[in-house]
Amino acid sequence: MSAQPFRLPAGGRIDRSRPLAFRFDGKPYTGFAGDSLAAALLANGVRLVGRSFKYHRPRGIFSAGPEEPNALVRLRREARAEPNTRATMIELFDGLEAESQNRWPSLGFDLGATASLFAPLLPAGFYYKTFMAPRRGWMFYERFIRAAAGMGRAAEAPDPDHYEKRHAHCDVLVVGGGPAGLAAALAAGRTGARVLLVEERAELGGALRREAAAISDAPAAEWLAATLAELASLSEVRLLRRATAFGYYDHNLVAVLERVADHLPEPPPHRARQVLWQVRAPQVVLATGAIERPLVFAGNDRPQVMLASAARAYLNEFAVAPGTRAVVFTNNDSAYATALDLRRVGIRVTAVVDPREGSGGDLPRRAREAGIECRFGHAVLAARGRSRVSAVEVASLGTAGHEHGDNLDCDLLCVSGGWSPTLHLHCQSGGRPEWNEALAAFVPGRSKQAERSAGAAAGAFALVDCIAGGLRAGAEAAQAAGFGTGVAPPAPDWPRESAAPLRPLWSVPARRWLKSFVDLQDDVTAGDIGLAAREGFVSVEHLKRYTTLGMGTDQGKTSNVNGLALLAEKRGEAIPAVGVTTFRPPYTPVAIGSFAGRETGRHFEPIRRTAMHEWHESAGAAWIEAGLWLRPSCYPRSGESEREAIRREAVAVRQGVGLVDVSTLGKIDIAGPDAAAFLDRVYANIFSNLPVGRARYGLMLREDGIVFDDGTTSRLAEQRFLMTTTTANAVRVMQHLEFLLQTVWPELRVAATSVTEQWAAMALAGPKSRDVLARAAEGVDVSDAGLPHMGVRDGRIAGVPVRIFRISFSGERAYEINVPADWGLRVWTALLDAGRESGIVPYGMEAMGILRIEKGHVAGAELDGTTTAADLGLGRLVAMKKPDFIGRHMLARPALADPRRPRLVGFVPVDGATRLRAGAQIVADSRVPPPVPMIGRITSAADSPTLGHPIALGFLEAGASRHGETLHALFPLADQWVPVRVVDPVFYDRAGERLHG
Amino acid sequence: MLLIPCPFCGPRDQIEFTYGGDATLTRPDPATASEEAWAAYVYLRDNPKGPHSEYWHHHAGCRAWIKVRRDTLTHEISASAAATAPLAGEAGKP
Amino acid sequence: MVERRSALEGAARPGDFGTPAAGGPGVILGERRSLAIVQVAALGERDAAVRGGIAAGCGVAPAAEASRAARGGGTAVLWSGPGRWLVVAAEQPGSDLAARLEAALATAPAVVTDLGHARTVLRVSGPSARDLLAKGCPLDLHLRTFPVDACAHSLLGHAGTLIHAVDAVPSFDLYLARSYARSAWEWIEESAAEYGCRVVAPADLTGSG
Amino acid sequence: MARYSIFSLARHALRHHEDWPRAWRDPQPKPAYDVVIVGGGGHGLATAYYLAKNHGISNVAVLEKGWLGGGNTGRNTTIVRSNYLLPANARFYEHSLKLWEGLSRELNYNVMFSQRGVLNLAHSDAQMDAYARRGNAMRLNGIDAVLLDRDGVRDMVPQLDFSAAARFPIRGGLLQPRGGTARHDAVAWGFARAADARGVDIIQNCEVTGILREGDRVTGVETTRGTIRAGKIGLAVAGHTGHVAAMAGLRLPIESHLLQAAVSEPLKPLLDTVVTSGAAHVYVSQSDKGELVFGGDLDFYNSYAQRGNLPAIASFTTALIALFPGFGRLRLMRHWGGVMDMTMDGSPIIGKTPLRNFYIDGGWCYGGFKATPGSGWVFAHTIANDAPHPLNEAFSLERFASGHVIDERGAGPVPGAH
Repeated sequence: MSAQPFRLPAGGRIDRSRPLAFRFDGKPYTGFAGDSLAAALLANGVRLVGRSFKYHRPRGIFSAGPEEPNALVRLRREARAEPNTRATMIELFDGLEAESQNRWPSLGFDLGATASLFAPLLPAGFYYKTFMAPRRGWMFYERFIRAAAGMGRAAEAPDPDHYEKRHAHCDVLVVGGGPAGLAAALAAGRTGARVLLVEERAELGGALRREAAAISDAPAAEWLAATLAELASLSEVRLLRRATAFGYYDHNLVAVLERVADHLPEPPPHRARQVLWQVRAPQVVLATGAIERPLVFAGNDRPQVMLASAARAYLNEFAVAPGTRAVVFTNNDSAYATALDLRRVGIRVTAVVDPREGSGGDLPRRAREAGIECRFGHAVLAARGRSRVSAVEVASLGTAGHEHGDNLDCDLLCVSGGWSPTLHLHCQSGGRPEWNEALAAFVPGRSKQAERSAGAAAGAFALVDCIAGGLRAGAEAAQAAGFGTGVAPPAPDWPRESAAPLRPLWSVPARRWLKSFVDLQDDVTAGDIGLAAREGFVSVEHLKRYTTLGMGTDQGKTSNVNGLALLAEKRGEAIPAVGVTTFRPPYTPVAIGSFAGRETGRHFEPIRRTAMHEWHESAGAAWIEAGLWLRPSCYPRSGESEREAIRREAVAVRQGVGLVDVSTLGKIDIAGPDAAAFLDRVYANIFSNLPVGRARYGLMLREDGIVFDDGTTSRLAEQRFLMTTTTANAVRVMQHLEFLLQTVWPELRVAATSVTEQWAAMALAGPKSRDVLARAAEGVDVSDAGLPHMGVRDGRIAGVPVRIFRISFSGERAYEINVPADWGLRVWTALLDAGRESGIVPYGMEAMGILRIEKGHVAGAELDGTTTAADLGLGRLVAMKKPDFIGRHMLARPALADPRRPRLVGFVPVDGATRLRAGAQIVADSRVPPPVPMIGRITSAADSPTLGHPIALGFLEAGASRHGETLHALFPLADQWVPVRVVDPVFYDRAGERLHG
Repeated sequence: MLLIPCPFCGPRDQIEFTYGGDATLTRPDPATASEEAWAAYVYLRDNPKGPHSEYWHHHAGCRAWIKVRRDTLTHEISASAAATAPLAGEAGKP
Repeated sequence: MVERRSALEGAARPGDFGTPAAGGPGVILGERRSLAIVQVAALGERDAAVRGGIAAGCGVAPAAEASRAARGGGTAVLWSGPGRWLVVAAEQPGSDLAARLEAALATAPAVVTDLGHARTVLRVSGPSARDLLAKGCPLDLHLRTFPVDACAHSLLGHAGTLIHAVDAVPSFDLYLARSYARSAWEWIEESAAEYGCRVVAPADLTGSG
Repeated sequence: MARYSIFSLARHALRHHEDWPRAWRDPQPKPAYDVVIVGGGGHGLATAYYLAKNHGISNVAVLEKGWLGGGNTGRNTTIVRSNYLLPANARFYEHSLKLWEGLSRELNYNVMFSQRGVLNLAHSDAQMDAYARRGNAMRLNGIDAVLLDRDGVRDMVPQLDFSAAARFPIRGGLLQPRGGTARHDAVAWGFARAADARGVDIIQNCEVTGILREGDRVTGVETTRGTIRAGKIGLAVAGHTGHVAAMAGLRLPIESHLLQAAVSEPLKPLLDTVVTSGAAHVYVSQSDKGELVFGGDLDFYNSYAQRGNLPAIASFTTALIALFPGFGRLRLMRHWGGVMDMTMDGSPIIGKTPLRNFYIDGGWCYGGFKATPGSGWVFAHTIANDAPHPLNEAFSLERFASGHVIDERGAGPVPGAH
């Protein structure tokens, strides 16, 4: 165990009784429960943590929060590895392993750092100006640029953890568990409103946990304890920790990521690693706090340059000394608290450097009283040192950039450029921030959604103001949601420290060869911003895109305002005139897996199963997905290939009898006095003259005249029809019918109800099908007289009621049997039993496909959304004598009426043997160079076992008149070229005699 | 994420609905409409930047087609009604 | 009556699994079987006659408001959309609910459709039932907004479902499309494991229909 | 125009990059121009550039309401390809792709066109057939296309889920090796700089608020910077075509829809090719910076808001993980939305309008970025000659009424469905 040399002997909120072992870059260290990884690294004296994106400069720990731009590590190993993880937000756990990124071969000696040598050649946007030769040269240069860019290395195996999503509802959502958020939750919770408070960190309390003044101040500590106790007692208040509100979407939907198990080596059994909460809240209180801004000066990126508030957090929350000799550089009063805290634990504070001419605030006064040297009117010109700060150069602000200043030795430089309220969610909700001159910061503007900001997020930085503002916001939000009177409970009556105004200082002039960083993560310097402005990239979005300012994983949390201010300076305009860039969700990066939740693997989409699914499974079916359904494609027997099985099944249907599950076809009950009239308007052909007990093929068009769907629809009673649809369009057809009934023809008295789920359906097909049916069915005459082609009858099979439709897709005599679904398997097996002596064979989609191609029936490949009834050879069905039906009125348009349109034809190979492939293009002359005119295409192809040669369906320009012609089916992707003869699309039993055979 | 006020079920999450497009379109009278009128009905849209009357189908809910007035710039919803009823401030279909 | 084969045959096995809380399983899960489910759809706006017919046909009048169920004598009438109700009762030999409703509504402007085999009905109960459903259902199922006998069509993950609040335990009946039932069941099992889940046999389901 | 090169970079480095000139001027609008192009995105700037270069018309203003490239040029997923089925699309996009191949040198601006291939995954036999049809058509049109089987896909993209349990089994894919990605902002800036050098006035922060008409002619535009007269007006404001055309009294077969996309945190190289899956509704590539760039379907409702909602994000992230189970732990860093003109057949409109000197380039659906140089080329031709180029003849506004739609997917007149 190492000694944690920088751990303070006392204090902090860590649990010293629980030491935790961890490794960084392979080296073992120890920390304590309650540490962040960053805190534990600092306690162990680790200062160099990573390398920067572009120049590979050494970087350390800059912050103590989600804004961290520098200390990004690869956390965990192998499949659980997480690149680009902010060390400041990782809760230490026993056995934690992390490694540094963007360096090779090691963090201390990184060859990539040679980029610094070329830095003069690599200003913002350098890549736009070079790498243009030769013509494909970029592909060469790019390889090196890509290898050098990027940050962490992704895990190479699937994520072993799972994620979940949940919907949540409350009356008031409070984002942030600091003093303002807790106060808001309290005020809202007391009204009885349902309150959800989400806090990004493991513990509630916010600044009250990190500010020495607050911690030692008994009233504040008591207030926190009492508030937490009361919140716990309110049954409708829920406090969610380790939960980041990262996105504010329309209609007050806030997305929250709860890190359930990231503080553990791995998630407990059955628990998700992370849960994405989709919180719908009528009212939202944003108590998201504020982020301290850095100052821009030369070398401000070196390890041990740290935000002043972060240093305070390490001292007070984690009992870690971030250095031994410190300089504080600040333009406002708040960082004097850091100086005092450093001094209190015995760290030498060489000086506080402050560009202001003085400050009458309480904190600077106390610092002076404590004997800390305050250099007013001064600035840090440069931080020196290599892999960490060793000294800073300080000069009077008036001489900066011209003369050398004093060198002050130090190993820690705390900086504060003021505070920026955390406005991300406010902006995402549609709010436009406003510039506040006194704070030199953007504050929330007018709300566009039902949200209000409180505390530091609203620009109120004093503790009592935060609490009072939170109470007020909570009470008002509750009232707006219908609870309470809107009157805030009284706020504590504590004295407020006086603070002097800050002095905006956007950058300290630096010598030209030194780099002053604005965006630490993306290595954007003050010089880059100047260059962008000179070249005319003066809109904030241009600046962002040209320099990549704010485009890193921290989304510019510490750089945006400084960057804008520098741009404003270059433009000679006020900051509000320059505007702000758009804050895009998420607030902090979110694991992609959490957006998917449980919808991975088998739950990516549900699988729909028919009532006979398990039978198919046990019969060894190979599956094919159709919509969400799984359907058997074929049933290979042992030792049989799928191709052989398909062929055997098709032959069995042609020669004997087969049984196929067709439950997935859409079935719609259409009933009411106007049902027939409705069908006449929905279908291109006529249904009103269909007798009861009969079925008819129906063709449905879109309003633009193109074929939409087809299926067989039966008249079960005078006012009742059963419509069937294709599997693929079942949902769309139902929606279409409902649209027509509810919006276009609401006067029609018709109810349409999907009954797809109610009925299992199977087709019994083949010359022996009637024999089988006769053996199985009771109470129905299955003779041709009793049940003619396209007849519909009720009967019973295996003791349960069935409906029998004599319809055929295969061209053979066939019966479709519908049965209430819970009895589907019963009837299926009864038919198989009854068919045993006839050699019945179950068959799948592939055999069905062969059979329908042989018969020239069109299916999905032909109904592709571009074909008309005439294209499909079904023009005779279109009943133009009807005054109206969907699709009627646009059929005569020139493009649809063009006789040269591709029409359905059959193709056979001229040699009678070469297989044809769907996707082949038909050309008249295969010898012309591209572009080769394509006059047709093959849509469906089969190796017909019945005919003994390959066949195909397809479309051909003016095809109906070209039967007998020889053309070419080209499949250049496979270098195939097959001479084909154009034939009638019905290859088998053109007279339709088999239907009755 | 939109919260769509179904006139039958109350406010419901967008994921329960399917979008149905411009609700101001009226299918032309089949007896009298010109080809141009049909082409306009099928193809042309006002596509306003601002309040937009549109159909939504509460497919996972009550299966009603409803009308919603939603601002296409802000996504704010100012009214909803059954498909055959007028939206607040709009004349009903004849 | 010939026995029906549930879509969950073989999937729903009684027993405990997952990580129960100290007080026992957070979720109790079972399938309600042998239900007659009949949809009544009113044609047009005048549905008073239809409501009367439903009451005459099954003994329970539909609730006056939308999104509410009415129950009595083992029969429930669930609102399922404007002018549409689902009538649910245990199947009884020799008594066909659909036929009774057909008869009672013979002169009313209504369409009766049998959906008895179209739905798989699950009962989800227990202290964590709401948390479980919240993982897949966008409805606010809090007692304030979804009291006993509230009912609504919504989603559970990808599956459409009609949810009926049966009691304040809380218990919910979920009416799922039969073809989705198996996937939904697997989803529920996985999602319930963290609360501890007890699967009970259909006969062991308690509570009113 | 100061030429950009490694030598100029080195020269300027010695002077600390302190005297680089502006990339383009910032002129005041003149009272009148021969041609006014509305819209300072890639298409408008390319049109202006080719008007000047190919047709000698340089008294041209490009009016941009915000900042250059601030429309969809600034928020797309940078994919360039010409893998189309229908002849009109195939020929047009192939012309555009050929222009891309020489664009950096043409503009003296590195647009980082990276031909790392575009792979469409097939998950079923039916999809293999559909891709075969498309690939065969491409080859017969003279466009590169390769049909990969499962092993071929595995060699290219081993990170895909090839397990037996994969929800989307990989059957194969259609690869266009010459497809790839380009740096989106650079395209706008490169065209702006090159057009400016040829005398085109690029006027930012100049929103068109009205279009002046006399009979069946347009005469100019009202803008936030005053009235500007124009001999001809070309509209290139994809996303807002319907909105701006309405100022001239036109109704179009266009709806504005929202398309979202996202990037992951920057990562070391892990994906070499652009991978798309029509069935899974997702596409993904990796940028030079290391971010995975991915997106999917529309939000499916009319919108001009450049912000979308979670269901669309959830849908494409879920699909991404179904294809790449290893990506679940990576973090999404940023997501955003753009406004797309969705036409009634999924193909663009480039051509003349019922107003005699008013031209439209819009309706780009998902595909506007890759068309940038090609559309500039043919749109400039259309404006200069008052007649379409052979490559955009089929993309006329009249095709809807006549039925000559260019509907690659057969989705019909439902704009959100394409």
